[in-house]
Amino acid sequence: MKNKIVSKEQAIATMHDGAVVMVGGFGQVGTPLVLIDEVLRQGYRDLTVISNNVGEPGKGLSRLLENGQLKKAIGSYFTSNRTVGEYVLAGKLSVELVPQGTFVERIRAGGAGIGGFYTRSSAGTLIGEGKETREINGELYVLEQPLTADFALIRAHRADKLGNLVYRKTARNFNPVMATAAKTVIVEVDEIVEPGELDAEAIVTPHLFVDYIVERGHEDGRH
Amino acid sequence: MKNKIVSKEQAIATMHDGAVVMVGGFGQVGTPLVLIDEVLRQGYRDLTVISNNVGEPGKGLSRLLENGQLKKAIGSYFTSNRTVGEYVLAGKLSVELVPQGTFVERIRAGGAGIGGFYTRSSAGTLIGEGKETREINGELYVLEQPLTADFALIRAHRADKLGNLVYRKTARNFNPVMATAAKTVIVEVDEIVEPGELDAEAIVTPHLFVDYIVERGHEDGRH
Amino acid sequence: MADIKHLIAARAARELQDGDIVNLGIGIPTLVVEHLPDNVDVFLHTENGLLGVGPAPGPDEVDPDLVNAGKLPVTEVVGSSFFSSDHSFAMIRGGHIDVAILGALQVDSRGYVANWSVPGQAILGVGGAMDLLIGAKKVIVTMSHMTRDGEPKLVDTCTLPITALRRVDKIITELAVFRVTDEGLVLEELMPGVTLDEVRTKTTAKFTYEVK
Amino acid sequence: MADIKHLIAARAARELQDGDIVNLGIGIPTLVVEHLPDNVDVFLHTENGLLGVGPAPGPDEVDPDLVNAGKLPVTEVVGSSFFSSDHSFAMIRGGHIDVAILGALQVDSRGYVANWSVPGQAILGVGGAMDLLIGAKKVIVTMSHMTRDGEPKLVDTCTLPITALRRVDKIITELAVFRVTDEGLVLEELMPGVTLDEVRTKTTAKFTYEVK
Repeated sequence: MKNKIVSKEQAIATMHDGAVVMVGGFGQVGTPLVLIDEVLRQGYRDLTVISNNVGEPGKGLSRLLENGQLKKAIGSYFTSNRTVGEYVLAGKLSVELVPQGTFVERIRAGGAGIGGFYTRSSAGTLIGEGKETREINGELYVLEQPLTADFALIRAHRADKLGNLVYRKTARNFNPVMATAAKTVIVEVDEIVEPGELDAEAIVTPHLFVDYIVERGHEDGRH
Repeated sequence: MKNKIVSKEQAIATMHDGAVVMVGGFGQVGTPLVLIDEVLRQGYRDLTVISNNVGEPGKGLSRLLENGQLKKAIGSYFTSNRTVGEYVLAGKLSVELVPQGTFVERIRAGGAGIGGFYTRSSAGTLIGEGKETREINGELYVLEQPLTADFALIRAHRADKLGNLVYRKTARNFNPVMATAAKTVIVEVDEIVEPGELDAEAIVTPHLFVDYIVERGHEDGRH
Repeated sequence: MADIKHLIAARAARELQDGDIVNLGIGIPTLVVEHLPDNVDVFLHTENGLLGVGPAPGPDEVDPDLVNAGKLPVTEVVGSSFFSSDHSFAMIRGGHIDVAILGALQVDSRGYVANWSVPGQAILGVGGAMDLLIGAKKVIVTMSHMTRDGEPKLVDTCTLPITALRRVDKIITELAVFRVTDEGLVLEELMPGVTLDEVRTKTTAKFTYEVK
Repeated sequence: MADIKHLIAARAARELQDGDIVNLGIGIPTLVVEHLPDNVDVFLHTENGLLGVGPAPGPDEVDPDLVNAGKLPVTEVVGSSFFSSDHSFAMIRGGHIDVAILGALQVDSRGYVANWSVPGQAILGVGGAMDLLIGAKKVIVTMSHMTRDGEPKLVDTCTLPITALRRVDKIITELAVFRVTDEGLVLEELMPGVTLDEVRTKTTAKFTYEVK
């Protein structure tokens, strides 16, 4: 049987410059901070990140931004990191802003083989400008495209050795859906257990979505 | 606080002739047989059922069909009930056949406020004929519409008094997604427990989707 | 200002019904739960994946994995459930949230709201505002009647980018309560001690006045 | 016939790789797992909501809530997980199933398959066939080479309604193994004791012959 358990160095070594990378987390909650640090260390450049936020100054994805590794960010809320604004103004980062519900639905569509979908969100607004629209039952909808990625870096609470995942409280957020939409899925977990130790009824991410499992070391602390 | 726990008689009494009704279950597994029996007893007619199957002769939804209560069935696989074929040939039932993945995705879309979506499933086939098509990245997709209903009759294993639900093994199937797509959701459960007794991380259907909870009596047995 | 915020929040609380599923925005909306009548229990939904948000934790009870949409620490009540963002927004956009209470920068005569794009700043965030606007069954705006610069926030047509084509249902300020109808805004209630003239002076939006 | 079925299933088993996520259709495909080499473990996915299907239960072990897509009782292996149908078909249609092994009524010279609509019968069922065809990374057809009436099932153009625009990858019968390429069918292997002439006689579909 394939072994999915690797070091953070091995897992992140599968990445490459120019990759499109989904990164889980809402703010710092449920964000794979250990994996992000390793991307910083290995130094891949020209990355496109698909992530709800781009961290905060000095934290999380912002460290990659500040290190010049990001080319583009697709997400819903970058306002809380003023560094993003500076990079955008300086022409060093391009940004695609999407309503949060559209953002996550586009990722789900990417993971579920949906070619596009219609939503009312952003229809008739600045963000909806230029999007194909359609009137359905008297309401205006915009057509949205699926999002997929080369890599997803996600954070879970526990994995079994097969790669089944469970999350913890609101640290779940975007992680399970991103696990469905990337060619290679790398997960950072607090603990790895034996198959059968996770309740089959409570597994949120079945193992077929997971390629590499990285256990956080004690030095990584809990964020 | 609202009380959602009612008798099967009370729950089904909220229905009406001509209603569109989603019914969970795959074959007889996870099918709300007690609720279906009560629909038979109360006798509503001209019902449109949205259900993967229409039971088998003398079982489940087929009993409503044989009692003349069904006008239309939307689902993916009616072949296992030859009575369906007889009623269709006799002009007493109209049928809308959908690939199973499209069927469940249409219900999800209905529950999630999606106005329509593109899928490759059925494109270029007999079932895809007449559907709006679109080429996306060189592949043919068909546009599919959301499905919603007046009522969803579903089956779960346990409910807490608030209406949070967990399911059992493959009896989960269409039940959670149907719970999202109907105006009134009635669930039949094996057991009702106090809030807090279900693991907050393992609840599959949060209580906001559930209107009425019916506990199966001992006389109902286990199907 | 704290008094004004609580005044608005207390009035908004009276809009809620027992058992409502409620999503609260940042600011005044978060205060609403402090003013619920005794016979009204609501369930708080937060779009980052929790139904059953409880009060802020004590300093020793903070769980870094348990926050609300404002990224502030919260607690969970008995009977709550956790879910992923795709499920959470399916709830919002699918019409499963009874009431969303939001702040706003502007609301106009038609009931359109602008609450995501800050004037004079680059647009770098939208979050869940557009989704809540199109999805919630009822949308209540709670806001101060005027900007800090003394400009009316109830305007004829939003000059800031609107959040959605969906009109809000109710607007509650420290001066008045407006209902939004197909014909426009209806002033349905003056806050204690406020005169119609004062509201007229401080409001650019067209509205009709309905004496209760 | 049982021998033929097992012959086909055993050959199909050799197409699987260790760790593959596999969805098995009804009939011959279900026999494939009985023929896996010792060093190959696969995970069976069933579209009604289980990853980790185990063997059929003993008579005393039947759980009415635990069935496969053929509605037959199954067991669950250690490390399995249950999910709802929307998640299950998101797996299938999103390209997360490595191999689908299906039966077929016809396969044609281009590799299109017809396997959902039975000749002469009203069309009242499609199930998950179309979804598996468009979604699985690799699709293997296992079927008898001829119909019961002695008609070739490998035809020039399907006369029965096709299941999808997606071509299958491999066709395994009791006579031969075909690969599907952009140029059409390639006969890549004769089953033991079978001659090329016999395959030619019993096959209407165009194919090229590639000696290994």
